[in-house]
Amino acid sequence: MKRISSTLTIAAMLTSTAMPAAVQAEADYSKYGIAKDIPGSCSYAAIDAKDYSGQTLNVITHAIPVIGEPTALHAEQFSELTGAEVNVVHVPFGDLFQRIMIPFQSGQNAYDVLFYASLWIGDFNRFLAPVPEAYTASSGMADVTDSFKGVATWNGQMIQYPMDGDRHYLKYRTDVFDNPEMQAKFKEATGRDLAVPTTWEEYNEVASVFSGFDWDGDGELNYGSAEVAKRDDLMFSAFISRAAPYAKHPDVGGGFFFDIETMEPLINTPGFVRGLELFVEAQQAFPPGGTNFGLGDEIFSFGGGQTLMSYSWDDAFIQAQQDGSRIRNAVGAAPLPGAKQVWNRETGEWDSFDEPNRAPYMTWGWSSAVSKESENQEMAFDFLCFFSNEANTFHDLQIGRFGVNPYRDSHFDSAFWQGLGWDADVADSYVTTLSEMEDSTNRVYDLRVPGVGQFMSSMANGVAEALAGQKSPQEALDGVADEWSDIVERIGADRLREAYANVVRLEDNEG
Amino acid sequence: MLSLKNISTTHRKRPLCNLSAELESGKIYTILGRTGAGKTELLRIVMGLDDIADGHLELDGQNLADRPVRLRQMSMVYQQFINYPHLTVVQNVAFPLRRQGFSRADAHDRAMAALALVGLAGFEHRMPPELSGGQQQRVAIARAIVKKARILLMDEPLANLDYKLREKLREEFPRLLAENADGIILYSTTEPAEAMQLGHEMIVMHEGCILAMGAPADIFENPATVEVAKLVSDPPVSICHGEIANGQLMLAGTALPEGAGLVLKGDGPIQVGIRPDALSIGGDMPAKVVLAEFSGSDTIVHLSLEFGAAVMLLEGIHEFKTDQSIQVSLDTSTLLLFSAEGKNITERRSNG
Amino acid sequence: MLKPKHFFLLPALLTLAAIILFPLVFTVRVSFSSWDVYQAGLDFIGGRNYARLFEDTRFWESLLRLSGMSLITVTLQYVLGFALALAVWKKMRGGRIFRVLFLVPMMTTPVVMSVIWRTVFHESLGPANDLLSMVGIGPVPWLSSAAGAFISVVIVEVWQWTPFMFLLLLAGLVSLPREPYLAAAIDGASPARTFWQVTFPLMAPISIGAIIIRLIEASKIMDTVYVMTSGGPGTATETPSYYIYIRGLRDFQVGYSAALSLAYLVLMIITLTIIAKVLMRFLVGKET
Amino acid sequence: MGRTYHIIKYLCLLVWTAFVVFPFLWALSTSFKDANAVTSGARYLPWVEFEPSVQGWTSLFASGSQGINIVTPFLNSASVTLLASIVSLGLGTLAAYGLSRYSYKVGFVKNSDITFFFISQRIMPPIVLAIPFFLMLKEIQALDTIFGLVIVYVALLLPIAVWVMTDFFASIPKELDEMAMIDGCTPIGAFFRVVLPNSTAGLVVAGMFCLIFGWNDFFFAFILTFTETQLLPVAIVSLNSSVTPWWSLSAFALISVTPLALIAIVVERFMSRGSLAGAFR
Repeated sequence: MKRISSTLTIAAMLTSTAMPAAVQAEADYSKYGIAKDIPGSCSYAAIDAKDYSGQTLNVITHAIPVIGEPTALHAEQFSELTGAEVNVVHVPFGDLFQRIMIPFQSGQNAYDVLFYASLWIGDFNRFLAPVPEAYTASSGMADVTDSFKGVATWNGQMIQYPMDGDRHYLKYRTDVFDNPEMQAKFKEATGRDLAVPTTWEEYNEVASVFSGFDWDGDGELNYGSAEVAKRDDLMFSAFISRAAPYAKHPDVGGGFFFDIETMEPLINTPGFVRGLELFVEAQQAFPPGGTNFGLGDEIFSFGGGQTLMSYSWDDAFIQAQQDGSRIRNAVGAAPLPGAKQVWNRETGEWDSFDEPNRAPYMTWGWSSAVSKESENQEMAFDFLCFFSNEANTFHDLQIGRFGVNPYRDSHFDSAFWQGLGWDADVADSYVTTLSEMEDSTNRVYDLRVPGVGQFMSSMANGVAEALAGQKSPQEALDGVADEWSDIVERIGADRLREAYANVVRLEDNEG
Repeated sequence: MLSLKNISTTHRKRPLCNLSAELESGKIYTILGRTGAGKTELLRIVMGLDDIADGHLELDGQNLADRPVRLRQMSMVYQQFINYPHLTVVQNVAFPLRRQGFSRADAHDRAMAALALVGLAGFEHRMPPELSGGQQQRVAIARAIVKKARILLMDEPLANLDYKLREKLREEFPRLLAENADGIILYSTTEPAEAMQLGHEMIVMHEGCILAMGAPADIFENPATVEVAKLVSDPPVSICHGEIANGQLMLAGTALPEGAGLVLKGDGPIQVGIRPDALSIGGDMPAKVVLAEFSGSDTIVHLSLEFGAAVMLLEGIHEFKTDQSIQVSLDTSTLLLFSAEGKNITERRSNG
Repeated sequence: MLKPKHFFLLPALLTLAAIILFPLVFTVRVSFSSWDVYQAGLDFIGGRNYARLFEDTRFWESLLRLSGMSLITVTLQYVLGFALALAVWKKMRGGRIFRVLFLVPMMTTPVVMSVIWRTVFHESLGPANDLLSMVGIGPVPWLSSAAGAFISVVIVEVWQWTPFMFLLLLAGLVSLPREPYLAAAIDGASPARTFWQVTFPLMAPISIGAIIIRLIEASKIMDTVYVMTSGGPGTATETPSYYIYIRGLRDFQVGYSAALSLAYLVLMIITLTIIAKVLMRFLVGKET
Repeated sequence: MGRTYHIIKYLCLLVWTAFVVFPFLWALSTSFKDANAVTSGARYLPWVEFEPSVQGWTSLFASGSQGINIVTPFLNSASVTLLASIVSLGLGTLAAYGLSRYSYKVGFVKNSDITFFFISQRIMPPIVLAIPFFLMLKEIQALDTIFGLVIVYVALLLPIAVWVMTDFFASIPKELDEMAMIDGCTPIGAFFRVVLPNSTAGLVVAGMFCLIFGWNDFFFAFILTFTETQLLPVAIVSLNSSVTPWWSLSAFALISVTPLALIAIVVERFMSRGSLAGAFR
């Protein structure tokens, strides 16, 4: 929770001398921690020129620090610059959805600005104000990658304001992979050369070899893989990453989770089952308690040097690369492992691939939007625009705990990351991995439909049951498929199909 | 005058049945009965604490039914020592006076006088829980009499005190109650001696009903029924079954010697009441000691006689062993005779 | 005119009714609607939500789990609370400090302490496994195995609420009459005998009250599960209230969760009434 | 035997004490750590095992985005809890007195049923009522206000007050209030002049329970406020992000727990005197 209690007085002080001060201070916004103001429609100078005194902006955002801290930071700056009172409320992820949804459904105008997970667009789109022309045409927006613009768009209209880029990719310890001793050890154990895994089978194999002994010599045991496996804590995304290459056939369109024609769930098809089998198998290489790891645990486990590999959002990688980290510059990034056997649901057969099939998961990430009910939409969009102005974004990208990750083409610049003290090969692997995902044509997106929460929590429950050994993977996913059918029936197949079409368009590269 | 007309209640534990009585001002009425006889319940309905299901309660001809407790001009002393724990002794006693509208100073003075009367001068600033049981009850009594209530109700006020204190306070009662001499005093007790000693009139209650009402001596001498006989004597009158045959009183087949001039009419079964002091040591009746207990300076001996069980009261301390065989004698002059149904049929020849 | 007996009861009764009536009636109404994330409104779908509920094994399993969990935690709390109360009942050196410390956990916010406990049980970074490894045990899969998670939740519940039992039982012990103990001492009864024949029976009424209240509160167990395990692993620690929360607020199936809630409420009221009656007969040997 | 018994008893008490204080000590230790100290395994002693840092504590009072500003939620929590406790205690005490002294009967509903109605409010899991309460408060425009929370908290706390006070009044002999009426008080006067002044112990216990359950409630505070009226538990949980600042969170937790922990001292004092006796039965 964060209330900017002193802002009014500060803002009043500023605005009383506003005009002269604005001119005078033009050159120097460095007190806000940015390197320099970058000109643009929402630059410090531009926002400084606006006066919103006496108006109030209510903002709901994630808990501190991920997204929550930059929200509070920029809210305070915005308040100082414009004289507006900005109230920010921080909510843990698990409850963010309902905290936004309850007021929406009851018509209570609780928040002007919302920061939330982009996959909820299917539920929220009816309550969001479209991003006005002036902002979609801004220089900052022009630089946002196509895929993140796509994520922000619903039925052809941009209704989310991109301020973060997210994807899952593989992180690994280069110091281990490059270590001849470790290579020999791996060879001895498996008869193969140690290499960055290109399939999930390989991933599991590498992970299990490097699990349970102290390979970095710090006196603590090390393990193979840290994964988000705690039910109700984003585990569904980990599972999608693992299952995607087996279930997303590059030549088969028309839906990943559902067959868009029939809205039949595909979640218990062999591709997903295979992904789950491997997920279950991978548990043996988890650190103690690893099956109950939430995202935070995963970040600290890999970022703290406990585990060899991990995959999910940028956070663990950035954590590892933080100034003062014990494993700084001993990490590398790579695309998510793929699969050599891919289920083709049209033919009902497994297809073999020589080069592993990759299906990058364009995981949901943080997004922002303005409520349709808001009485201060202009100010709200100004705030979001200011939040994501170039100067602020470069600042936020540098601080791992902020959770703001590359989403503009200009962010895929190795030099920028090297400027933060990253080794060149680390920065290169990072930038390459990220930008290549943008170019993939076999991408998987989240199920951005109404009731996504129900679908994902049902899936997470099934996966959790399989991980805990309560059910076999096939049984567990059959159960999920049944529940999904029920949900489809309850919400309505047509309504879902209409929403799901937005996703399929992106996946089939038609958007 | 307080009159009860056919009052009954449906109280869960002790329903009262059809009570009628007229109580006059300036008199002390003692209510005698065992625990659970309905004494407390009677006081509570008079006080207005419990509702009457049927019947009338009138004070000086006015119906009391709708008059709230606080307007009934009554006061009460409970068996438990009820005082206000958060008030000092003198505040306790002044409390009812203040409610009656006396000024603070006036109430204080009267309360001090009442405290002096009950012998608690000097204790006025103590808190009730700091006092002994006897002292606490004295505070309660002072508070009850200081109001000069129209009716003063005392519900076994001595029951929770030990023997010594009980005796002492009982001796003071006539003096204390004189304070309320104009009012009606209702005093309930389980002890026959207390009831007889204090009461101008005695009301005997049993199982929710009034069995007898009248001068204590009359009731004692001539109890109307077996139950009354048992109740008004402590230790109780022993009841044995016998018969009258040929003008003789037979107990367990043995004819009792003629004495004291009892009129014995009609043949048939009969109940014989033997007062505890009618039996004495020495004589020709064989008896077996069942139990001997001491009560103050007396000895109460439970005996098993040929014709049944009986209690013997002996002055002074006597040692007996259980099952000891002794010889006793029976003074027939105080025997009570009851019909098989329990009605008193004792008749003494006037020259006897 | 307002009668005194109404003056006392009515303000609270009416206040509570005013506050609770709308939500309750509303919940009943919602349970017959399909209110969910997309359709926010009071349509009427008959008893469909209730029909669904009967086939929802996850709900019934969670109820079963809850009965086990609350039985275990409340029993432990009662036994430990009683033992602690007996231990510090009589005057002793340091008694005050012990008593104050033993009370502290119940004063703390469950949701906050659960966060702390989660770090304690962290399997590789937390102190629980670290300390156990010093005596050669472990690592214990506290939160990642079904049994471990269940035990962790029980430990935290016991930590948090044993003080409640302790407080009630100690307050009861302090106020016990002295006479029966004198009698027992004269009879030369052993301490164990004195406990079973004097203390325990005298404490029966207060024990029942404490157990019932704890059962009521324990049935709602939510904060601990919410923070520590999210009902996992699998569904190993999922309780009805957490499940209703998942359905109602995570999945936003408002209609269905209302049906679940009402079913839960009715079941709980019946169960608790029966338990109260049984305890009453068992411990006091009389009817309620 | 006496001696061994004593040693064993003290040992057991010490073990339990260790169990009780352990999470607090752990939180205290954590509050002085930084990210490296947290991620490098279990560390206990500052200076010895890790280099202490005070950022956890300073962040609570610092202004700016990292400052969590503990003061406002603290005051909010205090106002809501106190107001709701006072209202609940007032209404609950009156109702409990009525229930313990009079018999009510409406149709088949009797005293025990009314008492059960009060207590049964506690059986309901809070989620059940979250959305209806939201709509209700919206209707009276009390969302995100202290007033709105107080309304809801009264529903939560009233049952507790009624429960404790009913038990307490059962332990006060009814002859006491009868005496007051005999001495000239109205029934209501008897309650205020005589019964209430002798109910301190019960009021303390009931008040304490109201404070505990009010202060520690998380769920309603969470759903029914937006930005203006944040309460402490909600503020703490808002630190529970995927990259949790454990140091701030631990320091925050310790601060939020302190005021009520002090109540334990008061309660102990009352308890030792035996004056809580009647409060539970």
